[in-house]
Amino acid sequence: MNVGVIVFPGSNCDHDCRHVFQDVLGQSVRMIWHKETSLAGIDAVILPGGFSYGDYLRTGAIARFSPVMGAVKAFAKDGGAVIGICNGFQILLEAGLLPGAMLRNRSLHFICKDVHVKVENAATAFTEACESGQVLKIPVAHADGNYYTDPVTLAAMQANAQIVLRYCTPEGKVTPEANPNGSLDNIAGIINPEGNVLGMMPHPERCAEDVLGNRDGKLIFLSLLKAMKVKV
Amino acid sequence: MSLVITKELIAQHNLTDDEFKKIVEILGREPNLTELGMFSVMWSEHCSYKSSRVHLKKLPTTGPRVIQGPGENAGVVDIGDGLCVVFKMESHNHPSFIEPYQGAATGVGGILRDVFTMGARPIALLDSLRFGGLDTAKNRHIVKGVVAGIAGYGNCMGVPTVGGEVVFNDIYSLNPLVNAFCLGVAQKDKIFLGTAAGVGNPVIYFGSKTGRDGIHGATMASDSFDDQSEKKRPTVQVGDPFQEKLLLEACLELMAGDLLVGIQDMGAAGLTSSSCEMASRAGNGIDLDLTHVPRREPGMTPYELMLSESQERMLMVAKAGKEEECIRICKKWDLDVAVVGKVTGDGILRVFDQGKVVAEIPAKSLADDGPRYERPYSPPGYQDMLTNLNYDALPDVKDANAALLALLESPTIASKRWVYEQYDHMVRTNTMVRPGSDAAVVRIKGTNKAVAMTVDCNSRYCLLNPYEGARLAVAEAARNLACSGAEPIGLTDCLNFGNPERPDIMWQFVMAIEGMKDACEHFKIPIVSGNVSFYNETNGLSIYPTPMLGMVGLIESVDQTMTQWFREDGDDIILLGA
Amino acid sequence: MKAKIHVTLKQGILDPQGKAIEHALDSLGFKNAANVRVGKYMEVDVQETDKAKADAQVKQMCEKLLANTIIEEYRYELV
Amino acid sequence: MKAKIHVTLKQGILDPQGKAIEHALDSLGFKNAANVRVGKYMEVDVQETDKAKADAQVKQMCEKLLANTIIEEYRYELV
Ligand SMILES: Nc1ncnc2c1ncn2[C@@H]1O[C@H](COP(=O)(O)OP(=O)(O)O)[C@@H](O)[C@H]1O
Repeated sequence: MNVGVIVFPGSNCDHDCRHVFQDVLGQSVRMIWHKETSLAGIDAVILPGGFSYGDYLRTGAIARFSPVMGAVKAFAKDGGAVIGICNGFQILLEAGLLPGAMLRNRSLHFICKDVHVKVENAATAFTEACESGQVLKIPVAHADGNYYTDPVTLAAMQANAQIVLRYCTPEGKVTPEANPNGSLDNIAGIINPEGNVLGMMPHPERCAEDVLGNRDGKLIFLSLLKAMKVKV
Repeated sequence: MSLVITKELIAQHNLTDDEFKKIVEILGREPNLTELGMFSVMWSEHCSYKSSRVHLKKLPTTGPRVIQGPGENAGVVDIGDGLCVVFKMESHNHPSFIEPYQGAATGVGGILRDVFTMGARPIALLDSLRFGGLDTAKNRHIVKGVVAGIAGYGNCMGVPTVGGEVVFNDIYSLNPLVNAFCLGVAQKDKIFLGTAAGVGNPVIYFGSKTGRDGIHGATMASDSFDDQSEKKRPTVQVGDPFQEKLLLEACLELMAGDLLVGIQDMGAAGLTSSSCEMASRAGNGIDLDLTHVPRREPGMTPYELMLSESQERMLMVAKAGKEEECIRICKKWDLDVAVVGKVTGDGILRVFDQGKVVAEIPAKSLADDGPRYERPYSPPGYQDMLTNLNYDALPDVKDANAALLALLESPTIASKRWVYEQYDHMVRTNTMVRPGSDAAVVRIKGTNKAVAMTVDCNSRYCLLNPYEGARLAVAEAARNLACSGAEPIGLTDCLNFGNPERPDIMWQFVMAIEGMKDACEHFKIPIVSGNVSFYNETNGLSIYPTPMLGMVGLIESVDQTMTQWFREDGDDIILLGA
Repeated sequence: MKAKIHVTLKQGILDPQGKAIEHALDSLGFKNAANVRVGKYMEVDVQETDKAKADAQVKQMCEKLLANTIIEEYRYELV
Repeated sequence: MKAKIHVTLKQGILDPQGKAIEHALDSLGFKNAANVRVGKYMEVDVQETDKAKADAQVKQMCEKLLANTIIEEYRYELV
């Protein structure tokens, strides 16, 4: 599979995403500079974490206008798989590829720690290697992960099973205490109605190898490979 | 503009009469204001190490693994596989007291630049912090600001802050310590130095524009300064980590090509220090034309341009003919860039503005011929009392449980989770041992190795006995590494002390150096970089002597990595050591 | 012309920063401070002498970039 | 009374946000937008009917908490 990792000015998990796909999963990766306008030959697109444009103004607000985003939108419209992680998720929201917006964390602080998320929908291209209801331990690292959307949109997302990951306790209970940032309905990750665009705040690329002590995140990438019928 | 250099002006520049005489001798004439400013920053304690250099020389700085010892932007140690680690520690104490967030943030920015100018990609930060007690709003404000500032800068840069130290003691209330350590990895044969070799090579400025930030001696009078000076010249520098991230990527891209002769960041004393140090190391001179320096504000004088401490700026010397390629790469990363001069063979740093020579100084005199002092030292009057404390006179602990709980509750011992959860300590996906253990462990991708890092110093020990305190700090750091499965391979330091013109402070400093020296020789751990921060005192009250150490260890095989916690029920617990 | 732009969170959207400031003011003894809302204030020089044109431009800047209308509202004046 | 408070960076202090926004506006085609400066805008309800008292309080809030007077300046109005 050919994975395209978009590099915005200020992206800083771009190398981490490349490492996972290339060195851990043996796929071929192209780093795509934000000024490029073609995604020819790419099978899946990753918008990595980081601080595109310093997170100035609002997270993702400036990156969404990068030249490459036109190609990303067209790619998504054609059904191409797109994953936005952390800042990538924020960019997808600002670009309108996913509904909603991010507010500052409830604590106002940047938070970096392991959290638990529950796989609410295991029938997506990004979760099919998981069991339904499975609890994954994945780290978050962000200051603006407090997801918000209006009640109508939220109801529609719930009805369509678009809420893929929710913050939960290690036992899988979705409680306010398990919510690290104040996110609406404990939302940690969502997909678009068509099911080909995923945005998630936790960083699966940070826990996909034994040497880092945790492999839960690898399931997200294995799901994608499975959906794309790639053998690993 | 001709201006009489008055005694007052000299004093405002923190130069002594003798130092001024030496300047006149070097130049064969009186300096103009710009030149006076340049000498004053380069001959300041901060840049010239005038009080510490004679003692720092005693430290062991060589070893089979050492590729670059002190004197460059950072130290370099071989870790095999054709790779090396590049590391250094730096203080940003005073700025962090004035404006905690920006002071700490720009401290992190500075230490990162020190490491990536050498050609290394930074892969880990650690921070060592000293604050006054949490019972005052002022101290809490400083703690919050400093931690947020470190987080703000390091997180945005995508360099994980993997460990550190926080100690609370009221002695630091008016003088908190913010010491930041950074480590990067580079290919052994791809180390870049700050040298302006090759007469005729172009000198290129890149990064942010120059503003009136942090200009030394802001209160000074001169015909171009008016009543509004104070307002116009903020001494607080604001960091822009986004800009620095672009600078980092641009630097590494520049270095990957065969384009550069030398490169140096503009830290303290900005354009002055970077240009004269690079020239001096190569035995060359530089013609620098300020006309082309990118600036943020109109009307800046040569004095201001040469002394500005605006952040996120660099100076590189390119191979002749490669300037277009350098400019292209800088522009790709949206950086300001301009050819501002060329290397000359006459050893003179000659500064032009609008076609006129505004400063003309032998580069070596500025960079290396600053004063050296063997300051007198003697123990403080209270030292005997401290040495002869009678510990037996302390009352016995009656309720050990209560005592333990009280200890665990004290902020210095309590969990530092509130601090390190604000730091991204996992980005770059190398962090094997996160904050919370004896040392942080970070794997080196592409090898089976890892490096362990720790920062340590118990300043109370150092007050009681600076020699033993420093020795113990080295031993503690080495133990923390050993317990993580690593063999210590190098050390950096950040020596925080009071006013060196006071014999008792100088004594603490000299004793601490002796202690570090003996311990390093004993363990055969070389000191490859470091920093001295003097004048950490307010209203005559000095901080405890705080020689902070940052030690780096090598783990040959990642599966040898150890953590400090108990793992399983029923495991045996063994007490080792005397 | 200079545009003075205010971007604030929409009514009904929780403002964590405002809440934190309110709390801090309270603990500093400002007991009668309430309903703190925090927004952004931006100044932009628009090199345009025709007021109607400038107005249209600033509106566009706000819609496209300066505000996220899912959560924020904006207003501006031109001087 | 409601206090409307503007906190802005002092002249000469680097405004990285403003710079980034200016750059973004430029690449969005707003070529005539310049000198973007970003500050904060806050609204605080002050439960106090005496205007002079309210004024003194808001000034104190700004000095103590809302503005960082080392790098920022503030102004406010009471309505
Ligand atoms: N300022 C800090 N930044 C990052 N990590 C920190 C900081 N302070 C403490 N830590 C982490 O918390 C853990 C405990 O630190 P400390 O209380 O200094 O313990 P110790 O006495 O074992 O060194 C260490 O792993 C350390 O790395």
